[in-house]
Amino acid sequence: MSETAVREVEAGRSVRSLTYGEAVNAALRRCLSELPETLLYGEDVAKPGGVFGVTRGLRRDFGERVFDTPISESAILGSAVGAAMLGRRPIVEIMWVDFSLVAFDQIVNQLANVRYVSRGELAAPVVIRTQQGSAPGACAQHSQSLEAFFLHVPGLRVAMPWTAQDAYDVLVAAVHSDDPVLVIENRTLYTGKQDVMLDGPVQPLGGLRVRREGTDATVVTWGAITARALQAAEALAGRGVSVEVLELPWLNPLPTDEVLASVRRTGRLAVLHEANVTGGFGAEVVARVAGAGVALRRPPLRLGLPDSRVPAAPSLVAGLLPDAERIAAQIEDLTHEN
Amino acid sequence: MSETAVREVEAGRSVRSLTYGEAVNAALRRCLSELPETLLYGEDVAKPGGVFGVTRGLRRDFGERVFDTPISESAILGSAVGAAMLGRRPIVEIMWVDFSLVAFDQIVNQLANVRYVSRGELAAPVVIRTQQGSAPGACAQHSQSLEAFFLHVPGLRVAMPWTAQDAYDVLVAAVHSDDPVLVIENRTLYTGKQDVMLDGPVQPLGGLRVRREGTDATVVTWGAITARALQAAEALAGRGVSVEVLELPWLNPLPTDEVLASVRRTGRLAVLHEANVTGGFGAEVVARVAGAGVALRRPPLRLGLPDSRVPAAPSLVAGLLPDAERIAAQIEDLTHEN
Amino acid sequence: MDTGGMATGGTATGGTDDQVLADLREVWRMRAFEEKVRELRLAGDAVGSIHLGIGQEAIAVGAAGLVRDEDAVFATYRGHNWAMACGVAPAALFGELLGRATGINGGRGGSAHLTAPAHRFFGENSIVGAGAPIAAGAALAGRFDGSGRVALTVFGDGAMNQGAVHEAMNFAAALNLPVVFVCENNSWSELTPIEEMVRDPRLHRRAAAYGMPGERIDGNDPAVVRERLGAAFAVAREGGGPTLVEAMTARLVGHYIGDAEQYRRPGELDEARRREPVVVLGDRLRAAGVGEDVIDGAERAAREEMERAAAEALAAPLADPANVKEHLYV
Amino acid sequence: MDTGGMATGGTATGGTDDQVLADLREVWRMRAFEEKVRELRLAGDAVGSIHLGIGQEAIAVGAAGLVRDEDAVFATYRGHNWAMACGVAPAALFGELLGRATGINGGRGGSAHLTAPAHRFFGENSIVGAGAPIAAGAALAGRFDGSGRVALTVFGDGAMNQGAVHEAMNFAAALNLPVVFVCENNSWSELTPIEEMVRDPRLHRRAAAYGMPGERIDGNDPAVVRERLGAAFAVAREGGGPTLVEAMTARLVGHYIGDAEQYRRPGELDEARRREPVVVLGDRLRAAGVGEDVIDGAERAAREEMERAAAEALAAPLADPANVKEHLYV
Ligand SMILES: Cc1ncc(C[n+]2csc(CCOP(=O)(O)OP(=O)(O)O)c2C)c(N)n1
Ligand SMILES: Cc1ncc(C[n+]2csc(CCOP(=O)(O)OP(=O)(O)O)c2C)c(N)n1
Ligand SMILES: [Mg+2]
Ligand SMILES: [Mg+2]
Repeated sequence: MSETAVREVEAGRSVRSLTYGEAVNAALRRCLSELPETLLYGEDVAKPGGVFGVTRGLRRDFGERVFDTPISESAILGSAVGAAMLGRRPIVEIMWVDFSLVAFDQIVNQLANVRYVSRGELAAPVVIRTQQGSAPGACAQHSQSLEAFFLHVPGLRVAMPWTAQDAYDVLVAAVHSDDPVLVIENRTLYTGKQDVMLDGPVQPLGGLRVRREGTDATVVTWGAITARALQAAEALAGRGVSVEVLELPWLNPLPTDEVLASVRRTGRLAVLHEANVTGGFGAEVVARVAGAGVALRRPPLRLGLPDSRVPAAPSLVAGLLPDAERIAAQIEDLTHEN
Repeated sequence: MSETAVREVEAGRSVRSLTYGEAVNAALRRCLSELPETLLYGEDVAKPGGVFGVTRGLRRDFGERVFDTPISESAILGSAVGAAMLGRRPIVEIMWVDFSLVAFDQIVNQLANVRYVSRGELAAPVVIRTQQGSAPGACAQHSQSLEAFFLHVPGLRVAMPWTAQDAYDVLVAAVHSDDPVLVIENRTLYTGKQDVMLDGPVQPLGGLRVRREGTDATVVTWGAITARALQAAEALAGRGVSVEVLELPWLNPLPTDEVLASVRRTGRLAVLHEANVTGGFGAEVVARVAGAGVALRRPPLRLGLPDSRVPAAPSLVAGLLPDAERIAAQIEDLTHEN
Repeated sequence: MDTGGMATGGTATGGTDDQVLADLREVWRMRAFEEKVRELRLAGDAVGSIHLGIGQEAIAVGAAGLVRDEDAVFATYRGHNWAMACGVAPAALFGELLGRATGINGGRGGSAHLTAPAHRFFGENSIVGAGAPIAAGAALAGRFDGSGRVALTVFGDGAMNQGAVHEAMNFAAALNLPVVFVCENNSWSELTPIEEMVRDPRLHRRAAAYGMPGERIDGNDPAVVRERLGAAFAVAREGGGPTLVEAMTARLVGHYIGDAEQYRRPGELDEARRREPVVVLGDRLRAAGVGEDVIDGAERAAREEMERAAAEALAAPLADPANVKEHLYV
Repeated sequence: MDTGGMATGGTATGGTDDQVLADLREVWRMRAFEEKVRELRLAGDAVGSIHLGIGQEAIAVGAAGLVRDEDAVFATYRGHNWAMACGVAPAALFGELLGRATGINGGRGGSAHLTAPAHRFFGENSIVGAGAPIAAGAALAGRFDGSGRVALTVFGDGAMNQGAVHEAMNFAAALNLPVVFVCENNSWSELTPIEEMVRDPRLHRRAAAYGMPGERIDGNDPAVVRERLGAAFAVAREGGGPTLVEAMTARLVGHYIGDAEQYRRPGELDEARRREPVVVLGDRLRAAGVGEDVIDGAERAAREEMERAAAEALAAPLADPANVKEHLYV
């Protein structure tokens, strides 16, 4: 934890300059402190403090409630389901989202069914922290963006915070929730200081962030690629195109009404995600807008990975994932009347 | 295999009265005969002939190429990947699609990457046969429709044949293809005789079936629930509403152009699937239609499981999955101008 | 029962006559319950795949008295016996299988996904092997809640080849969790014999891979089960961690109701019927001089109880779809 | 190397001096390759997570001569040594790590997902344990193509706790497939020690669970590896099915390039360096009277070769995105 100055904001709250990774750490620290039923475990999370250092110091400060596990994702996730049924509040880490697939059963067939099948007699307040996305040099098995899988699992909440503040707030909310929540972080976001307000009230699940207001088009996005949406919007502002950027830290619950309201105003919609386009969650956003009968001035646009595996070489990934310039060009195109 | 009369149709082809299950059996028999590199294995498929009897007689007739395995889906799927890399053409069974989740890694991270990462130096011509869907009394872990997961996996072909004829043709095409293919059957379809033409030429992957022509609305659907779409269309015909029903035996490749052409004609779209609506593949169909700028007279409709786990009691499932009457009512509503 | 040449752990002391009779009564309650279920399924009152544990009751009966209030039991789709061993009322189980509003899960679970936390029954699981890591988690919770909980998880011989079971056993052993792994070895996995699916069918020996004790016992005798599972519970309660117990038994019926059982070896069932719990316990009572009327009374009482419970369930309303969307989220 | 009190199978006969020298040269080629990779990574020419097998080379070197044309090798993300053992050209490997068009996979695989089927190297795998069942499939294919193929799959100590490895071992044993399972036990799984993640750290003993032979060997001596893996290959070729070989070794560097290695025990690395392959082989040559110039020559030649290969790769063009969408489907 960085030892930067702490400013008092209001009673009991403070703003600190933290990286995203440190904000996650602060949220975990808070939850471990205020919720004695929390457990924190996963591969390398305890004594080593996590492969990205995100859980550093928590074993030292919280002892046996924080522990390392074998490389056994089915056991990690399955035991979290069982511990949660019996009153614990496990926070488990799956190091990369890609690895969740060796134990996907425990999420889809087990975790998500607990409350429903027992009619609420049991709950499974498990938080699964993972991280995903493409980063230079990473291989095809360490580069996927898989949120769409989890968003097709009723019973499971899903968040994908982009800022350090949301990383903190979302995780605190997730741990306090009695629903199972998957929080998808992104290792490319872990560094870089941002101001983060700590110790605020626990927020409800859901909500969206208007990262930029605009009138000509709405871009709906989430995760690390939000930065490119904002760069594109900035570039387009210089070309006289006003783009509204909605960033969704929570994807389930999905803030449908807010998205619809924006698209109704701008009349144009683009959805941008790092995941593959076909079957991606962008389709859901488009389908909700279309299904609501929002009148669009141009057909909606979906931007993302163009249905490909992810190659390791950065020059190859650059040929697949749209950069800010390509995003800008496509949105500009969208704003031309046909 | 039923011993019904065999009519000669053209040279080398014959029409037989077969159940869907028997049609699958006939396709497997044909592939095992004409492609010596095929293997057929899975839990209970060989000596017992499959829990649904679909693979009956194949062990007897093809010997060691047809074998039973331990209850080890990761080993079944992983070994299929390896055998395929080394020149075999494995056809493996995952008894219920729900069980694929214990070994989802082998499909997403392994099978789908083989050709791409090796730039075609390796291929993985694996066919995974499975079956899915809700049936009376089945529990939440045996009732899911999960095609959307697989349709978000670039590199993997996906089919969901509805008729016995397509069950035969799709499977023959899948086994002959050098792409990995997931064929999703449905145990509620296995019985009931239909005429099936055998031994025709191997068909290309893809295509769609116009199960009913119509002018007022297009219903895009796949799998067992197609029957309800047709019942609804029939009911609506009596009320003066003309519904076109497009059934998609192949979902990847997706016959986008044909869907667009129909929707352009009718100006109204409903997508119907047994899977959950949010994140379901219906969203992709809607997003493709919207993205293509097809002018719709009414907002598109998505019908399916309303984002729920699946309860066991038939009376409860009936409260979730739309029946023909509810489907008809919703489509009728769609055809009313607002 | 084929113990594969291994010494079978545990000796059938048999307990007192009272205990033997009580065991027989419990076996009969489970048996009568499931025979009634079969009748209801064949009549079409119950629908779907239903897996009976007829012939395997002695394991659940032997375990029942060992499970304390703080403990947790995890079973499979073949779990009616275990739900009853935990004390779930037969009428609530019938109701569940019949899709009634009065079912223990209001019809949401069905035969294969029953759950009754108030009875320490944390449920069946229809994914082979998936319950084992969940049970490890229940034991883990006990480390922090001061309960001293032991988690018992039961699964079949075929489940031993599933990755999740391996991970759960290593996890429990490495973390020294109080888990009792019970493998009900009925020699079949659906329609396939276990001995063709493993090289060494002495499955309890796999415990050594995880550094935990493992033994094979006679799973047709509640007294043996009680003693040997009791030892495993004691180890777990004393901080000794997990144990694997392989209980040899036989499924006297099909894998599911309707299974044609064409895979059976000649004479297999006849032999199994000579060693099944009702016979084992009946013979023991007879040898101790207990009269036939008392022995028959166990069956009669059980059948009467189950007829009443089934009638009660049949009279209840079907599960009401009005609330079917509730309880997905908080 | 801690053999955990177990007798270590295999005796280091050491082979002829020629063989020892050849082994040292191969170890040095791998070592020099990876040290150059580290340099390129730290300079930013290569990017991303790169896992080195420095200190573990003897296992791949010992295995190399056993792998026939028809065989197939499956490795992990820590697989550079194995790719080289299979004969992949260093320039093509450097190219791959540097994202060059000339990389063995044109930049698609990267350090952690290399594949070179023409060299019998069916690739690395970055999902822990996932290569084991795939290797079983390669062996299965050999049963039908008349090749007599043996599949070798290598993974780490930590991977022994992954479900897929369990399933693969049982599958191979039950089907009697010619698979050689090689566990490179470097005592660490990323930043966590294996002895805290299992109750019994003698991992080779898990072979018994599957009814297959298993042994622990000195993985720092190519001669031992050649002999003991050779025996496993012989069993496999003769129809005896799979074997598990646990090769004890040490990773002398971080889990990935950049790992701060704060988890190391005091003195751990010093001790490991005294037993590492370069030392083992160098001492053996010295004892046999081979001169320092010859011994040093192995290193010199290797470094020169790798400098040239790296330069060649660096001079090649970056992978061209023009074709990046190809080869997804037929
Ligand atoms: C992961 C998974 N694979 C396959 C199945 C299908 N299946 C249900 S029961 C069963 C056999 C299990 O055999 P065993 O573990 O011996 O238990 P038993 O049924 O004999 O009690 C199989 C293969 C499943 N439910 N889950
Ligand atoms: C299924 C899965 N879980 C976790 C990881 C992350 N991970 C990569 S390497 C590693 C440690 C593996 O340890 P070991 O098997 O001993 O091999 P070593 O790295 O020591 O060669 C882990 C946990 C992964 N790649 N895949
Ligand atoms: Mg069994
Ligand atoms: Mg290791």
